[in-house]
Amino acid sequence: MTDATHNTARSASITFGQFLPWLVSALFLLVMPLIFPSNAALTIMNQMAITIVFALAYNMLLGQGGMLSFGHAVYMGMGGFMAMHIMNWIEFHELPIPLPVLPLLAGLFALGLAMIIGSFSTRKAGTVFAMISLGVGELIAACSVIIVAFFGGEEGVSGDRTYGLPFFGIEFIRQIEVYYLTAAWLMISAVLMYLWSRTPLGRMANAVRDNPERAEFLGYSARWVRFYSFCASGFFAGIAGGLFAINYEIVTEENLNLAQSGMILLVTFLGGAGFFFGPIIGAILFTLLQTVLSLQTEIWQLYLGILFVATVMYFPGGLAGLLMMHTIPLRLGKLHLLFVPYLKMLGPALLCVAGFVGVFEIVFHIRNAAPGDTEMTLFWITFDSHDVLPLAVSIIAALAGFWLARRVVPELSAAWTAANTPDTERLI
Amino acid sequence: MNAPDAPALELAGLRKSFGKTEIIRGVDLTIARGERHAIIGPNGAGKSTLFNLITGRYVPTSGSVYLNGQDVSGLAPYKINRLGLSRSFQITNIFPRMTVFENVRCSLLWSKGYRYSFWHMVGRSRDLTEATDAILEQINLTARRDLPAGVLSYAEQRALEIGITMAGGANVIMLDEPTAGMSHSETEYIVNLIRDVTEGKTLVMVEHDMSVVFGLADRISVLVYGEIIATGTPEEVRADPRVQEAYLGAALEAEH
Amino acid sequence: MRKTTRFGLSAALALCIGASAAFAENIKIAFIDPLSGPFAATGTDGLHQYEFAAEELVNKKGGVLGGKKFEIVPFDNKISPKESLIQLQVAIDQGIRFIAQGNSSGVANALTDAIKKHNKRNPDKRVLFLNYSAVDPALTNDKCNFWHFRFDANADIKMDALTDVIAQKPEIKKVYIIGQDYSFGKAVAAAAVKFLGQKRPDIEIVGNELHPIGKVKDFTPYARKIISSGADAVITGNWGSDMVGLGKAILENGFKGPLYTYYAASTGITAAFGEAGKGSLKLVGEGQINPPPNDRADAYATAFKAKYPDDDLGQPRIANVIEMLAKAIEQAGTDTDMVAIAKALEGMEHDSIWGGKVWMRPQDHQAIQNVHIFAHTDGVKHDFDNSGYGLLVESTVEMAGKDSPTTCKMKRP
Amino acid sequence: MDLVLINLIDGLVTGLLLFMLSAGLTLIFSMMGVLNFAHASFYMLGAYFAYQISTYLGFWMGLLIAPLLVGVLGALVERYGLRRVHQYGHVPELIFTFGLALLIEEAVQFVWGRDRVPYEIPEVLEFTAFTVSGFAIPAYKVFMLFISVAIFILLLWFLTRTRVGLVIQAALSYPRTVEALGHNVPLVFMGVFGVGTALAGVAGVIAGPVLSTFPGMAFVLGSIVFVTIVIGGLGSLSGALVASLLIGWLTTFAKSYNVRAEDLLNAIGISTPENLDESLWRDLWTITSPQIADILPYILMVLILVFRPHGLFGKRDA
Repeated sequence: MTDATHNTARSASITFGQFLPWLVSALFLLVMPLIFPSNAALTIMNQMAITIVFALAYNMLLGQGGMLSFGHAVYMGMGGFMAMHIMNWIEFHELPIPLPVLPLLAGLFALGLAMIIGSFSTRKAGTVFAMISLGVGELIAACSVIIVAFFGGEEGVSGDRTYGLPFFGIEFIRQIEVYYLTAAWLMISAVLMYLWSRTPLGRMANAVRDNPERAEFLGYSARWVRFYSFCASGFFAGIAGGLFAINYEIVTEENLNLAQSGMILLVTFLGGAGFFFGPIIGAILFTLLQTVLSLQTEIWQLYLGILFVATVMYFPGGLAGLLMMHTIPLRLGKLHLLFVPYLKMLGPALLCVAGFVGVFEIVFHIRNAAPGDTEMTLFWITFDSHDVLPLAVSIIAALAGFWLARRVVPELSAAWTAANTPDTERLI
Repeated sequence: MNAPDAPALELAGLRKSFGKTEIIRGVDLTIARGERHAIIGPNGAGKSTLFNLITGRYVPTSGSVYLNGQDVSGLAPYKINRLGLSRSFQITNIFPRMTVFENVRCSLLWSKGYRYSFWHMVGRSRDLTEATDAILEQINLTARRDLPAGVLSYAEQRALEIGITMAGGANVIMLDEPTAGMSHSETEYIVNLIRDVTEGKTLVMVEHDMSVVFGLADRISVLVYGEIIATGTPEEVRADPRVQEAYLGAALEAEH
Repeated sequence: MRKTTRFGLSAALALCIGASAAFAENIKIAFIDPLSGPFAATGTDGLHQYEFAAEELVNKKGGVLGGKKFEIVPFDNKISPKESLIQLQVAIDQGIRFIAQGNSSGVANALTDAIKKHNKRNPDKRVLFLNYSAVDPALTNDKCNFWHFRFDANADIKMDALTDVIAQKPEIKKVYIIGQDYSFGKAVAAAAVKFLGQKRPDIEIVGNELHPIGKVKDFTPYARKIISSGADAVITGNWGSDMVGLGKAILENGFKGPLYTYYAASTGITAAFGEAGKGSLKLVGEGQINPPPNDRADAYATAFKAKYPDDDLGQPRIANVIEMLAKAIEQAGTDTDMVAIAKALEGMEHDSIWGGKVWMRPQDHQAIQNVHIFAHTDGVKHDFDNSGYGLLVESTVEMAGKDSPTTCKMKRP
Repeated sequence: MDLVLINLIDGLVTGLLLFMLSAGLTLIFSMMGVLNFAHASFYMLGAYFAYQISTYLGFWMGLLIAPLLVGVLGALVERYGLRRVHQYGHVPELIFTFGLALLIEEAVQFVWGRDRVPYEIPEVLEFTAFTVSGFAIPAYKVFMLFISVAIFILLLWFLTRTRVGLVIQAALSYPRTVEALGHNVPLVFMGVFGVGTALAGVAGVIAGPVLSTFPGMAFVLGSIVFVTIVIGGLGSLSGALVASLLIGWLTTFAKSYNVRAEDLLNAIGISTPENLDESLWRDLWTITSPQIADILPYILMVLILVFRPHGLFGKRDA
């Protein structure tokens, strides 16, 4: 990249602007374990990191390539299985392969698989691609219980990451060591995937997503562009699988079944498929919901389902899209116009959500708790779930919140329009 | 292999059927290098189908298409494009979610030799950036450089489309109704643009607006019911009684 | 976005710390099983049985070690091995040293492996694994380890007992074996073939097959095949909806002989079979509830039903887990030295509330106990699913599998 | 070989049941270009609604009312959900129906719990209709057959004899022309979605008692319905029928006969390796047809999509 030095001032500043978030992220990853040193926190953060890598890989398809896959867990899972087998082989044959390169090998294996599957599945985008991915996903998931030699049946394959051979004195016994390994791979993968999106192929993936036909008339075969994106996505998914194997030291059928594939679609879409950092938000949010919300309520999946459907219907850009909607007001320096309406909206919206949560939780408690056990705690208030009052309060809160929120809508949308239009008043 | 003396485009006995209906019924046409050629004809004559046959969107039922002397019939569009033919579309066909700059840059990538590269950074190539900016300058969209293409006005989008079409440096440019749906001033602007950017290149266009056709084209072919009934200079075609009978008279009347 | 992370994580951690600070005196048992998703019913049932047993059998009697109470801390593993390992880590971080799990041998395999590694890597924070339900024979054979104790009879032992009973029925001449296509289904089939071959070589095995787990919509074709094979009895290790689907299809299409099962009871299955299952449906398992073996068991079952009318005592061994653990802690005189507690559990002989003895075989940490063949019938004292139907002991094999071989090479610390 | 006849009957029942689902899905896809991922969820709702109604009014009222409720719900989903998402394009539409499937499953668990519900065959039909060489055919199976055929004829009549039917037919072959005909397209869309989901509802009502009514029933059937219409050819009703029957018979026969992979491989001249236990491919040799019966449709679908992307009878690409 010798011509980098010849860049205009403008693109140089972009380069620094682009560099800064990565630096901050890296520092952030370094510091996190100092703030949350417990093993459980490290485990959760590892889980987040793995989900981020997987979601970013998935978004190379969905967001950047416009390909909807219902079976992408296959590549992560297969990478994980391979990593597990390699781990065991290394231990058995005492091969001099250090643990940190394992994700790379897993990625390469997934890449090989993606090349085979992609050779026929990427011929068409859209529904055909989605259906083939579904079919292949189901097939491999079904095989995983039949072909025990590779998949180990429903018990999966397990191994021991501490197979000797310390890597610069690190044996990966402690969780913190695994955390830094995972974090390092997260940074490497994320940077590579970001850079990928800046390459000619990455740009053409966007072009093919938007308008495959036009791309064809620019000299690019839409199919080959899709194929390369697909392979790259498979590779990074495989890396996520390798990291999974190192973290949990076990890989099972659940790593490649349809539920897992659906999960990553949900994560990516919730975060926002349209932006590079969308899946990162999605992965963090989802892992938190999964680990924290599921401790709080049994019906967390119901909330997740509602959240997902609402996102598809009202915020197809996901959370990232929601955030990025504010760049225009920010650029116009009019973000402050939105503060007051947002605050006004916040109260009723929270009231409405809390009301609905109350209704759901109370009804669920009445139906599922042990008889006689009528005491329940919600929002730090303990009350009798069979009493009419709490239910009535919840319903009223939900309806009132909804009604109040509706009343703020005109003001909010007016403010939104104002914040998005450049100043003209001064001219008058 | 490019034969240096071969015509830019040659159609020989080209036919296309959809089911039982034959839309193109044996078209023979030779277009010389550097020529500006217009194809006109009444609605449903098969102009767009002919376009799609030449550019590889459809596979001909029989007959051949030669680009610079090379048989390209039945090749995929991207292969035909790589051999030096580029086209625009009747309905604006750009990448609406990408910026204007990126639209043009994408259309430069293949011809600049980047192919399916994933080891170059597009932002790092000064050559690419400069070439892109030069084209933006040429199509007068420099001011819109960083806007998403989808938010441009209709005329701007058409200009962008023409920019994308010629950016790759193809020597045969095919434009499908470049001025469709435009006001008079917009049309004038686009016609001038086309004249500028296709300087020294072979241009083939389908157009309804007769003032555009007669203003731009060196030669005109008239397509009626899947056959070419006349080819010649604007004057020849205008004078051809068959053309007047079949098409031109009615069209000219409608025009004024 | 980063603020969110920190806030969320600190909330999660505050929660954990809060939970552990509140009951510092209690001996906590992490219950890691599905509490949401399709298997939540089974998991919740188990949780209630644990909570009831801890309260009834330990806490009401003054606890252990002079007043320490048992506390069951539920963790939802969504029946996923991965999620189980996360929850295990959370539980260990909270200072919990006893892990109870039962649903799915896949999860049990993951946990026993993880616990083995954890105990090796963290000798100061060792934990014990109380497996109350996962019956994959491997757990007490090739994959056995010092920290794992199984309180249910494993699949082989159950089959041993079941074939003892079949051997005494001369009218059974043809047997059909069918199961889900995974390790447990295969283990059941292999054991059935082995034991029938030993005990009744004259019995013809007219079918031995596996079907995809959880994927079969309509079992009619299987039922047709089974009936046309002329089988006198069917053996299956199916559970959940595969059990209901297979059983109902077989009975609906005219099968009259006995249908020997492992898991055809409770969590809706008993209700689903109802009258149709009477006379045919049999189940092999431990823990005699009907007829009640003694007044204590009767009272225990009645009290459980009074507290949890929608749940069943589907896993009576949970009472043994709690009682034996309490005993071991008393004997060891500590609730933190896992080696001492494990040594106390090893070889322990315990008089079960359900009658008979439970012996924790030291060679492989497999509980040896009476195994019964139950009949699905009505008119029992303690029914399942409030359906009027329940399990009645038909025959009993005393201390089943007492001398069964094991490949376990126990490594003791 | 008496098993053949009985399998033909069993397979027919399965196939026709599948057709009731795939017909609705095909109609919806043809009209709106949306592959409704949540289609099987409406089938599940049919079963649950019917169960709930049957506890108050008996089975027959359930059969009558539940599909109507499902249809109305489907129409509402189209009106207030899908139509909104439509503007974002096809991929978000597919994702929306996927999310809907998740949500419906969760909602069903919330309302009816996680266990199966005791939705049973009505007592009137609990007898053996007839026996074919020793195999009992339950009366309920005959009833299912009867309902499926009746629905099929009704659908045929609707499509060929009514005005709306003709519009829909036109849409099947020429998706873009309907709008040009000046019909109230949004209303037709809503109607088709309603009818399609109501058909799924009927299937749920009559299948619930035999295939058991539990929250996982949609998931078990869902992707198979997809596979059916992809194999048959997207947008082709006759294709959906053929594919449904094909899958019905294929899975039934595969389950009924123990075809071993080893025998097949030996038959084509590959001999069994000596040390099977040590071979990496050992599992391939021991596969039997019942083991893979329910994944055969997926294999078929992938093959079809690779070699004939528009399916058996389809005219359009998926």
